Amino acid sequence: MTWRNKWLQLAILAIAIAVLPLFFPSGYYYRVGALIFVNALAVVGLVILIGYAGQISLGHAGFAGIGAYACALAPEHLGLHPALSPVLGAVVSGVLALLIGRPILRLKGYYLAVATLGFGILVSMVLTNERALTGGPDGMQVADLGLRAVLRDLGWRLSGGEFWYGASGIVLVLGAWIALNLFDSPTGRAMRALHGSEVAAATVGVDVARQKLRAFVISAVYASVAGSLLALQNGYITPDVAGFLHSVEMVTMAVLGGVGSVLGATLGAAILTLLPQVLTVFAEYEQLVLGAVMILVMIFLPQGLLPSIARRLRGRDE
Amino acid sequence: MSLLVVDGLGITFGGLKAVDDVSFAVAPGEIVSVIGPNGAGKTTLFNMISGIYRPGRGRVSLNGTDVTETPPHKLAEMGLSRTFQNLQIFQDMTVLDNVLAGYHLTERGSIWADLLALGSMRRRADKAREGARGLLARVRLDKAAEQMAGNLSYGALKRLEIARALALGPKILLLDEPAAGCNAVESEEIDRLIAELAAAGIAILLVEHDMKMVMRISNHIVVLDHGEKIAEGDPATVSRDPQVIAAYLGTENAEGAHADG
Amino acid sequence: MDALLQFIFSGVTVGAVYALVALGFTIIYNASDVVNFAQGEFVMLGGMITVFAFEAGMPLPLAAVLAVLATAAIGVALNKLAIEPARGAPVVTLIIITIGASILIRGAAQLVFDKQLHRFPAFSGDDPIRILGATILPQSLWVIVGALVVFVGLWLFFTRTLTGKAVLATANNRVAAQLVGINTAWVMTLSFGLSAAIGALAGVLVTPITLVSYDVGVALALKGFAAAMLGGMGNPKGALAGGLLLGLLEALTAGYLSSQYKDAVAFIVILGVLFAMPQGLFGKSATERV
Amino acid sequence: MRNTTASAMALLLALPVAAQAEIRLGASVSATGPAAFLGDPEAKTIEMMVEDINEAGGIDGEQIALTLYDDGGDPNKARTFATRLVEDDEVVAIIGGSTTGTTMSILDVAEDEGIPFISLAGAISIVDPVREYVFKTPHTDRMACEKIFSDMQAQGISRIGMISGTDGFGASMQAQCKDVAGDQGIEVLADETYGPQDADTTPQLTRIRNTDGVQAVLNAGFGQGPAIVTRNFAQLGFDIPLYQSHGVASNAFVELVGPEASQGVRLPGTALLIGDRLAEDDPQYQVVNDYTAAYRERYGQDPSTFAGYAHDAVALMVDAMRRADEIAPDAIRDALEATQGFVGTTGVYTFSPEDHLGLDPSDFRMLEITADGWKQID
Repeated sequence: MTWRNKWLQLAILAIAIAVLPLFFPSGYYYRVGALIFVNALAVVGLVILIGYAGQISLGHAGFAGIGAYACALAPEHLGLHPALSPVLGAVVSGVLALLIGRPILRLKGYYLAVATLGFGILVSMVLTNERALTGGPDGMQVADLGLRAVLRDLGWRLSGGEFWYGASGIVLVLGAWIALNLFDSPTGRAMRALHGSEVAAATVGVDVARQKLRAFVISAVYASVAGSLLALQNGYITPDVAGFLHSVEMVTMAVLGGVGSVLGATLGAAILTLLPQVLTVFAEYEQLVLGAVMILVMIFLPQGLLPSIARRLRGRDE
Repeated sequence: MSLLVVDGLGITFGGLKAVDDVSFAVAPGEIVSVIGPNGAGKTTLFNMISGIYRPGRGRVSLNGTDVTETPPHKLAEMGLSRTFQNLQIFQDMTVLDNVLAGYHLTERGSIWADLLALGSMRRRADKAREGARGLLARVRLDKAAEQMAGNLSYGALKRLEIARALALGPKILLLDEPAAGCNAVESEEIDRLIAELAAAGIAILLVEHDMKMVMRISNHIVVLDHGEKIAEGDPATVSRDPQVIAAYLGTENAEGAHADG
Repeated sequence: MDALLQFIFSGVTVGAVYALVALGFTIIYNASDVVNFAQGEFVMLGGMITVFAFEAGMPLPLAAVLAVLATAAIGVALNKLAIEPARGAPVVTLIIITIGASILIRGAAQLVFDKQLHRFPAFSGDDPIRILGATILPQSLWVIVGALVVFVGLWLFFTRTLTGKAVLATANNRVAAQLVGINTAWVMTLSFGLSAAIGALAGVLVTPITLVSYDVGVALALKGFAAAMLGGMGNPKGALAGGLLLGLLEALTAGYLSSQYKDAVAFIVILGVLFAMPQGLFGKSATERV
Repeated sequence: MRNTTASAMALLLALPVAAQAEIRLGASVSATGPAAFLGDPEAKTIEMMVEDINEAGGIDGEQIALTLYDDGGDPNKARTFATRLVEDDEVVAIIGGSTTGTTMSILDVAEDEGIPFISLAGAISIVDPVREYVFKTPHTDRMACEKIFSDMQAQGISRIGMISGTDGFGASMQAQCKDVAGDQGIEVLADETYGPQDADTTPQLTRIRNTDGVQAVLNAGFGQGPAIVTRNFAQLGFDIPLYQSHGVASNAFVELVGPEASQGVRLPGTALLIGDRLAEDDPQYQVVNDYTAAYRERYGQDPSTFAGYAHDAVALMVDAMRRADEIAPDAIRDALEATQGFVGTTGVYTFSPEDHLGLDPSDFRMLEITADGWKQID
């Protein structure tokens, strides 16, 4: 039961983020860490959608794409400060999720999967085709956030890697805190209830369509913010961020780590982000290994890594 | 005055009349039972009343309001609550959370408060938790509060469903075979619980195969066969009705059979 | 007029490719409610194995037969190793498993074969057939006839044969199927083998037109999946209609509106259809039992 | 398989050498993924050349320790690998970026950290504006357009239809060609696109055919798209010329399309394609044929134009290292910028502070596919 405890989970996460840099041999590890946090943030959003509310999406990279391109486009075309662009992206993603969520979420199972997939493909298609605006498949530059310079003026010198490690880490902890709040709140319970039985949830007064929509919108905002962080961090963005493969990667991270658990999501994101880094010498075998890992985890640890491990540990205690 | 009025309700599945022209009424504090052989359409009737199926004909009114096309969650707001014959438990939630979900209507509030764990959310949730623990004690599940619901025994799950249904403070409660699969002791407890609820003014609509229980606690009995109402009245009248006897003798056995379409 | 006819030829050719992939989805879905996202990889394997066997000196028909048999064996292995052990898992889990399988097969293909594009000669040459000013390649006819033959075969299989009915019964109610004496494990093996074989056959037929490389599976599976959902998953009629409709939509959009957004129009139509008919065009609507 | 063993070997070999003096060279290419078509031969070339140079004694006695990563065509991964090369592997120079997207990710890191970087991607935005540490070896797509359009002018063609892939290569070239068309008196009357994995393009080509006044068709793209376009072009029986881009300049293209459908197709290519037909006094004769022979011997196939870009990048980098005052990023960068008249497979490079590409359209050769192979027509 302990792993469900909100503060324990947050403490583990925060301490890990704070302490790990002590063991980093080079600046490269900050970059990998920051990537893990950004991915984990998007995956935490999917935990809310898939783990809490039991709905699937194969198109969430579309929202990441909106968040990313908001950061690329808003400062240039709307004169918005780069620091506010993620907010704009989140609002656009949230509103879009609200609009398409209502009809889409009536669908179930594979039909929901194909509808969300279609949405994601449409977003990446627009980003790819509207070359005049988005730079097309070659992508476009993203203005610097400027926050690093502010910190420097305050006498705090950080390398790009260190800054983004810290910034993404803080946003991830914040995102995890919100997700954990939601878990043990009336809304979270309503979402989990409809996951268990839509009919029973409805008979206790849960507006099933509304709660599904809420989960969809919230997870869209998570994906959007993650996309924004990625764009700002990379300073350059291509439509790949909104692609089908990115959507699949996000769902895989969520399911691999444990779709009901925020810490599990972070673990899943860490594993899938690290895999290509660890396998560089055997880059040709990367896909082979990734595919095998996905199949094996789903067969032997169907709850995902963390919950399955936690269950096993608990079993030993009892 | 009647709380729930069912008037000429009917539904057809693939050309087959599952329920046809059924009417009756339930008043506050009254226990009305619906009985009939397997496949008589009892659960289908429940599903229509609770808004899960859309009736083909007839109307349902609750407290004088027409609720025929009203979705289940709106009915819940109007004070209609139910349990399920084939158990619709939130398996991956704790026992306590299951009952808390039943408090959804009273504990829900601003989504922002929920996301940010604001004090207002915690106050709402704490109040609900207090009530939920009380209900769990009432169905003797207080010790299992933190367990995963999926780990409970069948009888315990039946009681958990009743607790969850009570959590929303219903004016009318639809119970679909609450005693099925329960041993004699558990049966008796449920029996007592239902009587208590009715005494507190809640209208009870019951589907049950345990005829002894039905005859003992019901104020009024509606008998269905092949989707049609064949008799209605107080227990004594109904049990003497030749049509009812024929309907039951025509099937294998009145008691003991639990599966229902 | 000849332009319209040309668009239709193109749409039907491409649509038949999609339909062949979509038909492959049908059997596995019918037997087990699993949408196999590795179906595109079966198509790829059909093409790649034929190419390499052919280039190694095997006659083309023999190479094609080898490819279909080898792919069927891989399909059976996929069922035994990855699907059977996860029996009863929720949709998300099954999606991840079959996507994992597709990544795995792709990774293996890139090692065993190579990363280049390949093609083998069309069965009946490359001289276009002229009809009313429009042209169509003989290989397109092979693909279209192939899709129709597979469709009719499947239709007969599901409606006329005991085994086909056993497959449907297994999908409907596994326990009941076992009770009436259906060997459900055998049905699953059969359906994966058959699906893989149909996928491979699709690969053999389309490679002279679309070319093949280790990574063509994803795009084909996506379109095939979309076509199958458009028509209504599990229904061979839906797969055929969905595939042809998708192909025609793309061709007509490219021809009359904008080639830039032809895929977009296709997906918008799919979304529209699903909103109006959540079970697809030919899908059965299911009443939830409570 | 062989590729991996080679890199694993290189890694194992590099370890004992690490104690001695060594030059750390980094590379990140798209050896797998959607751009594997580009990156795979590039990776092979880089590995082969580094090994050959080391066997021949390295650079002034120092061995090159190559660290090569596969970014799978993902700009995000490319940036991570670039960071890793700079921060963790501590390389003095980077080669790579098979696509414009991955290049843009790498160049940011290279610029920040002051590491010389030679890109293998086409877009003009990589070197325009000039960035201090960033160079590139391929012609820009703009040059390809100019080359094609001047051939069209010579043929008296002024009104064309374009059909382009929606991938990075096709979309970028489509934009550049439309941009320069006016300057060379070319009018683009029809402008069609196709998806990189499309099975048929006859609707788009039919639209072009039904556009009045089109005198030639230009296809911007690489991978399977142009092969399908060319086959559809033949199927529809066009009687006007078809121009392809440098993106398909390889023998594999002719094989995919088939000898009949590919005949008459014109495209701007590099000397690499016609190595056996070059005059012996051609400045590129030696380098092209040496490289082709080595690649063929090792991998059993012909190197593609893209592989040639990687060849030139390694050769330029090594040349600069030999001339540099010391093996340090800034010294190598300065030496690179001072490169004069360096003969590669793609062309003859002359870098300057204002020009980090160092080629011009004349380094392209206009080629036509004939019954007996490639023929230079200018």
